[in-house]
Amino acid sequence: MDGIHDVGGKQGYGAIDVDEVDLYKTGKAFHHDWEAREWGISRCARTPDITIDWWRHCRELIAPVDYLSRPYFDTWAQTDFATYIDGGFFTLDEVCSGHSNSDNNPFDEVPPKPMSKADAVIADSQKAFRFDAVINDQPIFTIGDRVITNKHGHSGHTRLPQYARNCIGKIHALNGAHVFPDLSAQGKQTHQHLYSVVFETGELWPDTANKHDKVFLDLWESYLCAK
Amino acid sequence: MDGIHDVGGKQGYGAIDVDEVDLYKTGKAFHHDWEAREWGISRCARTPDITIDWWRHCRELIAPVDYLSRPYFDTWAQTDFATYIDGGFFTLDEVCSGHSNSDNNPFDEVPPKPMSKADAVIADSQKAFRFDAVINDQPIFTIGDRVITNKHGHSGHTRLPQYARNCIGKIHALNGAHVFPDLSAQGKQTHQHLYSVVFETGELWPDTANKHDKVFLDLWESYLCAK
Amino acid sequence: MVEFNAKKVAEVHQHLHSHLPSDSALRVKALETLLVEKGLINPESIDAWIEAYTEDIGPKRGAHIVAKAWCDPDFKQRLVQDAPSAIDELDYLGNATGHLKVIENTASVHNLVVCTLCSCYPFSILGIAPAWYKAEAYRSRAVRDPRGVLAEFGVQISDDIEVRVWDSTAELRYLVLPQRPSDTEALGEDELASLVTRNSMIGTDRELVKKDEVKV
Amino acid sequence: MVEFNAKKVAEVHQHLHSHLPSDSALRVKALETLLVEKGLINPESIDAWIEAYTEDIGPKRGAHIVAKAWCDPDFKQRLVQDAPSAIDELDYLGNATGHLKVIENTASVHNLVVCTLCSCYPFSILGIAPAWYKAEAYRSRAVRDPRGVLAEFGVQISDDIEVRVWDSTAELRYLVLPQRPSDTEALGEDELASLVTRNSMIGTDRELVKKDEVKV
Repeated sequence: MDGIHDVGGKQGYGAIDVDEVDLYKTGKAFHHDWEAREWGISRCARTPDITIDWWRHCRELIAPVDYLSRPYFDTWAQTDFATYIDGGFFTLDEVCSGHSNSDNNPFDEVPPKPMSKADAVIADSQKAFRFDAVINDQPIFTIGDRVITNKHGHSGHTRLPQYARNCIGKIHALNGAHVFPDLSAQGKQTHQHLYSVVFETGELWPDTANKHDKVFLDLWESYLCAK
Repeated sequence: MDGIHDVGGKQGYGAIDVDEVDLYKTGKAFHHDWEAREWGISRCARTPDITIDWWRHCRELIAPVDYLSRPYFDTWAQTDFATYIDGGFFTLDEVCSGHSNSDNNPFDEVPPKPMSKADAVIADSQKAFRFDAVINDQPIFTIGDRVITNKHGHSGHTRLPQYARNCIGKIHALNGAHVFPDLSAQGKQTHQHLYSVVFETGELWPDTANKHDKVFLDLWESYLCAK
Repeated sequence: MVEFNAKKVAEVHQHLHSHLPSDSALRVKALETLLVEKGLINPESIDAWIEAYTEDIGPKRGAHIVAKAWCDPDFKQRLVQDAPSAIDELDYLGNATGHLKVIENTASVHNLVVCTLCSCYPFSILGIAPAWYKAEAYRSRAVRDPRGVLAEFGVQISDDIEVRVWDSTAELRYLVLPQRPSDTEALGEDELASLVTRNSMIGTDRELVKKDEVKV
Repeated sequence: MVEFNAKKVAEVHQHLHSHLPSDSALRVKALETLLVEKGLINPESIDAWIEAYTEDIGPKRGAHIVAKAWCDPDFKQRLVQDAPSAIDELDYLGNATGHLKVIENTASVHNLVVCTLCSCYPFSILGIAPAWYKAEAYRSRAVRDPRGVLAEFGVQISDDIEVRVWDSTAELRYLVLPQRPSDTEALGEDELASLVTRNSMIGTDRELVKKDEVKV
């Protein structure tokens, strides 16, 4: 999707807030309580069948002005609402009224038991998800191969940014076969070889000051052709 | 400039307000009085040395959220402020205070005389500006030639949209030599041959439904190479 | 003098974002006040331009051009070959029409006009552009999904009709010449002009109808 | 069940734009309320996760990894070769670090990490990302003008140093291993860890300094 989220190389976004306080140095992690709540919600909500790629795509589908102007974790909350509605957990009416209209618990089990901080720390370590798998196909490319990226994206979720399309790079590393996001965002789990590909900045931006600096992207096999 | 203004083909902007009333059918031209004032200001303000391309570039430089969320003529007003400040007519202090700090009239003449509606209608007919000129260079391309557009833009003002970069098209028409906007936006008046170039939609968007529909763009010679 | 300093202007926009009133009417009022105080503008002239674009200059000019082209084959030929000269015969040449092109719809071709990079529009013959024409939804989609855009406007285009989208990237401006509605041989120029919708001259309308017919 | 219906979700977002409260705190409160009423979440568990990411999980883990790599060449070798296993030795493997890569700064190479498409970040070792990392200004510029970005952070990179930008487009995550500050041979792991800034592990800081030195 050629959406507002694909900001790499786009111009006009102004200065970086380099003076932001490192909150962890002050014993905090969040600027606002509601950010902390949203983080906690995102960590412990049970959302079966949702893939990370579908969730990301739902965030990309937020209207451009909202995407750019609402705080980061606010867009997480909106994405959660959207995915819960799409998944049939909430109705739009319930969201508008702010309350559940039915006793229908989509789960058969009782509500989850409370976790302690220690439980959360352990649970976090169990979230070291892996996205790779052994597949029968051998990788097409090997380290050092010259490749060119696809010229076009498509209307769905994809992880080849616009700025790196139709660009020549070199295979820097093979990372095994990983879940392919374009299909995972449609609920279809397939795997493709994933490469780290290195591009000279001069290939990406001819008017750059240092043409031999490098940009590395992790790209799936179907994003690439031999060059 | 790969800015927020370059929206051709971008996705996620939602539905078109097709139910908007045709104001002229109701005897009006503007939704709001302030829009009418801004239009009138833009018609009769005297801004020597400003080129249309520089003004357009100043509008492109509005922060993305403002560009997308503020009403159209509001962004004209903001662009006017910016160009008057850049041109030395206003100071930022004057803009913030809302009043002129000095009696310094940048013009030697007296303030302009009032115009009547009839004067405005005549003045409008005198605004049929032409941007073409006879130049010594012959056009490189002729009707029917296959061309490929530049792969890259640059950080300044340019009129080759992102969606039509590195795409193959055909010369549809020659339009003489026109002021080159990329340099005009820097105050430098040069002319280049301007072509109408036709692209099949399948070349621009492979996933389009009707690949043989056409998109026409008016492009300057230095945006194009023979293919 | 103008500095053409883009970096400075980007910073100025940040200041304006913080210091201008948020209300659009107040912003424009502030602009007018400063221009008047500086002697750069006469407020009565602003009124005059508003009246000119409300009463005299607008899509009725475009509709007149279209109706005349339907009635007068010689005019139509001049219009398609050299639109600025042809509309100058009617005193309609003006702001943004110095390089006008007229593009003709036929039974097998439909034309649609957009400006993806800003909102270029042939002011002197169509007046002030509708808000949708200037909005990102139309500008982004017209070049990528013109048939979807047309469907949203209620215009169904069969597969055998070629859609041509004109992105106004230079100083050329485009006026669509819609097809004359059927069964209008008896009508005069003025009556015909009254059938021409603004959208049909941009390309977001296609089948014009006689006044007494109900559009389906 | 999940429909994976993008068109529907785009429309849902329009409804949410109109119907959700504008205030972020109220939005999140509404989400929590519904999840609790549906029995999908236990509010005490939310507290637990907040505490975990405030007190236990954060950049001090990353700093520990870096300091250990400086002190223990065998650990450093394992870290560069297979970062998930190496950090698992410290019980730091977790959310978003299942495919961690550690990229080493040298006298001739500087590394910078970004996620242009969203804001991917190695949560289990760096905690919550700073706001600038998630903002469009950083995400857009890091890949196009990394030296300009670094200069904005006060980091001057001489021309003979190669800048490498890592755009986290897949599930690989990146931790920059900064260079050990000079004159720190006498320091232990804990003291060394206290010198490691969060930004240095993202790449927006480069020259770390001993505590008693004033950074110019």
